[in-house]
Amino acid sequence: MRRTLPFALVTGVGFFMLVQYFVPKEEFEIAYEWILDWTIVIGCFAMLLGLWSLTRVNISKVQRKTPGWGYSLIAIAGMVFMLLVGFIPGQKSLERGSTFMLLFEYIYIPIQATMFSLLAFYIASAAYRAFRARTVLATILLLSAIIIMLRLVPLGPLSEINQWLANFILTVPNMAAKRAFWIGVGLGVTATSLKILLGIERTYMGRD
Amino acid sequence: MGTEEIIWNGVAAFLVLCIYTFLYKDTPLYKFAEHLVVGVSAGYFAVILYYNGFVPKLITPLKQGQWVYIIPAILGMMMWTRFSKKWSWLSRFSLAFYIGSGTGFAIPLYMQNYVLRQFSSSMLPMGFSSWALFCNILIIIGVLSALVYFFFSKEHTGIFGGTAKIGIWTLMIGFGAGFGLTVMGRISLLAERVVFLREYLLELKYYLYLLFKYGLPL
Amino acid sequence: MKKLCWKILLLPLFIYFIFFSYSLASETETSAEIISATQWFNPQRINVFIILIVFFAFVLYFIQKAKKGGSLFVRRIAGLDAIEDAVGRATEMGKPILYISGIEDMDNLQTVASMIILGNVAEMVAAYDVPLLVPVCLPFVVTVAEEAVKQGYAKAGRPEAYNRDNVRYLTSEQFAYAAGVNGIMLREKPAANFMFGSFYAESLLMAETGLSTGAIQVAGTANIHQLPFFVVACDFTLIGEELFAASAYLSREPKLLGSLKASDLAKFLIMVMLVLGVLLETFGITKFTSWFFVQ
Amino acid sequence: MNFYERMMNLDRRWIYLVIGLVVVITAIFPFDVPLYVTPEVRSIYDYIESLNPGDVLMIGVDYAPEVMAELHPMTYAISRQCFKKDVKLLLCCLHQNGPGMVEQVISQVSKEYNKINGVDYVYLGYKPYPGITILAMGQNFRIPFPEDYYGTPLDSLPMMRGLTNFDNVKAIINISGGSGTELWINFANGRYNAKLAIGVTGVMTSDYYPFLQSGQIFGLIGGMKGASEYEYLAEKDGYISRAKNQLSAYKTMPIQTTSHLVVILFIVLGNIGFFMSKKKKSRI
Repeated sequence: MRRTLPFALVTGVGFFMLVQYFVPKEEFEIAYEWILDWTIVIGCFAMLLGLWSLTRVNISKVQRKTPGWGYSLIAIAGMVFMLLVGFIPGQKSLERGSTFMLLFEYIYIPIQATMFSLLAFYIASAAYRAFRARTVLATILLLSAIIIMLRLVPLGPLSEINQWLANFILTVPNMAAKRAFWIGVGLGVTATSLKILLGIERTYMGRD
Repeated sequence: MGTEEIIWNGVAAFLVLCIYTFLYKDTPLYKFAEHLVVGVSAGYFAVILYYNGFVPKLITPLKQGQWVYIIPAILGMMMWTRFSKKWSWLSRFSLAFYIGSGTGFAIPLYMQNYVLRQFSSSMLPMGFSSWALFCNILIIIGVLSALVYFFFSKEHTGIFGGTAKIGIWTLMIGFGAGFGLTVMGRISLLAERVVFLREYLLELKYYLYLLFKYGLPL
Repeated sequence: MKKLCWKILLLPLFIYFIFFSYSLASETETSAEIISATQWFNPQRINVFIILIVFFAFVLYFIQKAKKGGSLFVRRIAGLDAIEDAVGRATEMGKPILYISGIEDMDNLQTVASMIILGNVAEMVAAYDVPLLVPVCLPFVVTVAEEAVKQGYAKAGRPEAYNRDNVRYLTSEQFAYAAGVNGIMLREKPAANFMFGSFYAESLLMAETGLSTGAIQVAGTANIHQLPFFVVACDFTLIGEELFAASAYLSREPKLLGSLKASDLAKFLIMVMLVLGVLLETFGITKFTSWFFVQ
Repeated sequence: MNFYERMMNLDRRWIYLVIGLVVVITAIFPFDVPLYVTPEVRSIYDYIESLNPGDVLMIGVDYAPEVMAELHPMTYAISRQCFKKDVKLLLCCLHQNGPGMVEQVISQVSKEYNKINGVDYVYLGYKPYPGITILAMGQNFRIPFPEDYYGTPLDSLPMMRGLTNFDNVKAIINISGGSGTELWINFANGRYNAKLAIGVTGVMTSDYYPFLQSGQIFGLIGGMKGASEYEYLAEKDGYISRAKNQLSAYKTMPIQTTSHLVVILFIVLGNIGFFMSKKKKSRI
C-alpha cells in the first residue's frame, strides 16, 4: 500500500492532465487550473523542508566546528534575518524601500549579477582551452564558433563574406541540428513520461 | 545620491568585488559573499513563495469558501511527515501528485511543440533552381543524419555509422554557433558591471568632495 | 494481475478517444476556427492524438516483447560508461563525488531522469567509503534525491552508509546556487562531478570551476543552449535524448530498454514521413505537411 | 617545458586578467566601430525612410524588462526615426509585463518631438491571448481595443479616423522577446497579408531567418548587434544623437568588438601553441 497507492495517484493525475489537453470542456479547464494551483501550494509546503535542510547542515557544521564554520553562521544569519524582515511587516515588506527589498536589491541582485558576469571570463578561458584543432569534431566546433564571433569584428570587405557564412551556419546546419535535437528530446520525454505513468519506471519513489 | 544610497551602493560594490576575487582564487571574501547570498536568497525565496504562492493559491481560495483547496493543504502537510521516520512514506502522495501532473502535462506538450512542430517545419520543398531550395536539401540531410545519431538500437558502423558521423558534425556546428552567439551576451553582462562600479566611484568622489568642501551630510 | 489492471485502465480511455476522434475527424476542416463548448474532443489536436496513440502502441509493444525475452541491443553510450570509470577513480583517490541535478523542479522530466541516474550512481558509490554530495536547488527535489540515494545504498546492501547531510538544500535562486556549488567544488575537492538535468546559464560557471579542480566531469542536458558549454568543459557529455536513455542503459532492465526501441522506431517513421513530406512539398502538395501543424 | 607548451598550458588567470583589462579600458576609452550593416536590418530602415509624412506605422511591443537591454534600443530608434519623419505611430503590447515598456518609450520620445497623443500616436494598450488579439485586430482595432491605454475611446482619437485594421497601416514592426513573434507571422502576415518585420533577442535570431528567406517578413533586427546596426544607420542620418545619449546599443559595440577580438586571438594563439608543440614532438 505504501507504494501502490502513490503510484496509482501518479497514473490518475497524469492521465487526467494528458486527457484534458484534448478535451475542450470547461469543467476540465477548471480542474486543470486547480491542479496547477495545487502543485504550487505543495511546493510552498515543501519549502519548509528546504529551509530545514539548509539550517540542519549549517548548524551541524557550526556544532562540529568544521573548518569555515563561521561562514555557515553567516548563511544562517542571512536566512533568518531575511525571513524576519520578510514576515514581520506582512505584505508591506514587498513594497519598494522596505528593509526586505533593500536587502534584495543591494545584496542579492549585485551578487547574482556579478556571478552571471563571471561567465564573460569563463567563456574566454573555455574558448582558449577547448578550441584546439585536435580532432575533426573539435575543429568543426572551433571554426563554427569563430565565424560567428567574427561578425562583431570589423573586417572591411571581408565582413560581407563572413556575414554570409555566419548566416549560412545559423540557418542551415544550426537549424538542422536544433530540429533533430528537439525531435529526439520530445520522443525521450514522451517515452519517459509514459513509463512513469504506467508505473514501469518507479525508481524515483524510493523503497519501503 | 544621498547618504543612504551611497552606503547601500557601497555595500553592493563591495560585494561585487568580493565575488570577483574568486577569479584569482577561493578567498575569504568570496566565501563570505557566497554564504551570505545563499542564506539571503533562500530566505528571499521562501518569503516570496509565501506571498505570491501560498497566500493567493491557498489562503485566499479557502477564505472564499473553495473547500476543495483543502486537498493541496493536506497533500502539502504530508510533505512534513518526512520529519518522522515512521510516517515519512505519506510524503509520497504529495510527490506522486506533483510528478504525475508534471509528466501528464509534458506528454502532449512535448509531442506538439518538440516532435510535431519541428518535424513538420522541416518538410520543405527542395530543388536546385535557387539557393534557398538548395539550402533546404542541406537542412533535410542534416536533420536526417542527426536523427540517425540518436538511434540507440544499432551500432554506429558502416553506412549507418557514416551518416551518424555527419549527424554529430551537424550537431557540433550548431553547438559552435551557440557558443559564438553567447559570447556577446556574457560580455555585455561584464560591461554592465564595469559601468556600475565606475558610476559608483564617480558618485562617491562627488559625494566626498561635497562632504569635505561643505561638510554637509546630504 | 497487475498487467490486467493496466489494460483495464487503458482500454476504455483508448476506445473513448478513438470513437470521438472518428466522429469529429470529418469536422476538422470546417470547424477549425471555433471550438464549441459542448465538444468532447478538440478536433484541431487530432494529429497530436493519433501520433501519441501510435507512439504509445510502440512503447507497449516493445515492453511486452522485452518481457518475453526478445533480444534488445543498445549501442554504447560513452558518457554513461564514463560514469562508472569516474566513480572508480574517485574511490581510488578517496575523494568525494558531486552530483548536480540542474535547477528545475520535479515537474521537469529532465530532473526526473536525473534522479533516476542518481539512484544508479548511488548504487555504484555505496560499495566504497566515499561521500556522494548532492547539493540541491529546490526543496522538492531534496526529498526525491534523498529517497534515490537511500534506495541506491540499500540496493547495494549498505543502507547504513547513507549520510543524510550529504543530500542538502542550498537555495532556489540560480546564481546563488551556482556560487554555493562552486564553493563545494573548491573546498571539498570532489574527484568526479556529475551534472545531469536541466541547466541554464550556470552550466559554465560550474563546469569551468569543476575543471579547474581537476575533477572528471560527465554532464548531460536537454537544454540545447547549454550543451556547447558542457561539450567544451566536460570530459563526456550526454546530448539531449541520451539523457533520457540513461535510466534504461544503466539499469539494463529489459522493460526500460523496450522504450528505447520504441523511440527508435518512432524516429525511423519520422524520417520516412519527413522524406515523403519533402517530396510532396517539392511537387507542390502541401496537404500532408499542413496536417501536422498544430494550432 | 618549452615556450609553446607553456603557452598551451597558460594559467587561466592570465586570460581573466586580459579580458578584464580589455573591457575596462574600452569602457573608459571608447572608439568608433565601423559597423557592417546587414541587409535584413537595412531593409527595415530603408522602408521607414521611404514613408511619407502622415503615413501610419504599427509597432507591436511584446517584451518584459528582462530583455529590455537588447530590445529597448530598437523601439527607441524606430520611434525616433518615425517621429522625426512625421510618420504616425500605432502601438500595442501583447506581453503581460510589457505595457510599462511602451509607456516609457512613447512618453519620452513624444516629448522630444512635441508629438501629441491621439494625433501623432496612439497607444492601444495590453490585451492577453496574443493570437486572438492579433486576429481580431486584423478585423478591426476596435474589437480588442475599444479604448486606448489611457482609457479614451478609439473613435474619439483624431488619428484613428480611417484607421480600421492592418490594411490601413503601412507596415507592422513586431519587437518581441518571446513566442509572440510567430503569432504575428502566422496571423498578421499569414492571414491578413500585412507587411511585417521583426526585432528579436540574440538567442531567437537564428530561428527567424527562414521567414526572411520565404518573404513572410521583410526585415529582421537581431539582438544587440542588430539594434546597434540600426542605431548606427539612424545616427548617420541624424535621427538620434550621441550628444543626447540616445545610442544605447551602439555604445556597447566597442567593448564587444575588442573583447571578441581578444577571445579570437586567444583561440589562435592556443592553436599555434598546439601545432608547434606537436611539430617539435614529432621531430624528436
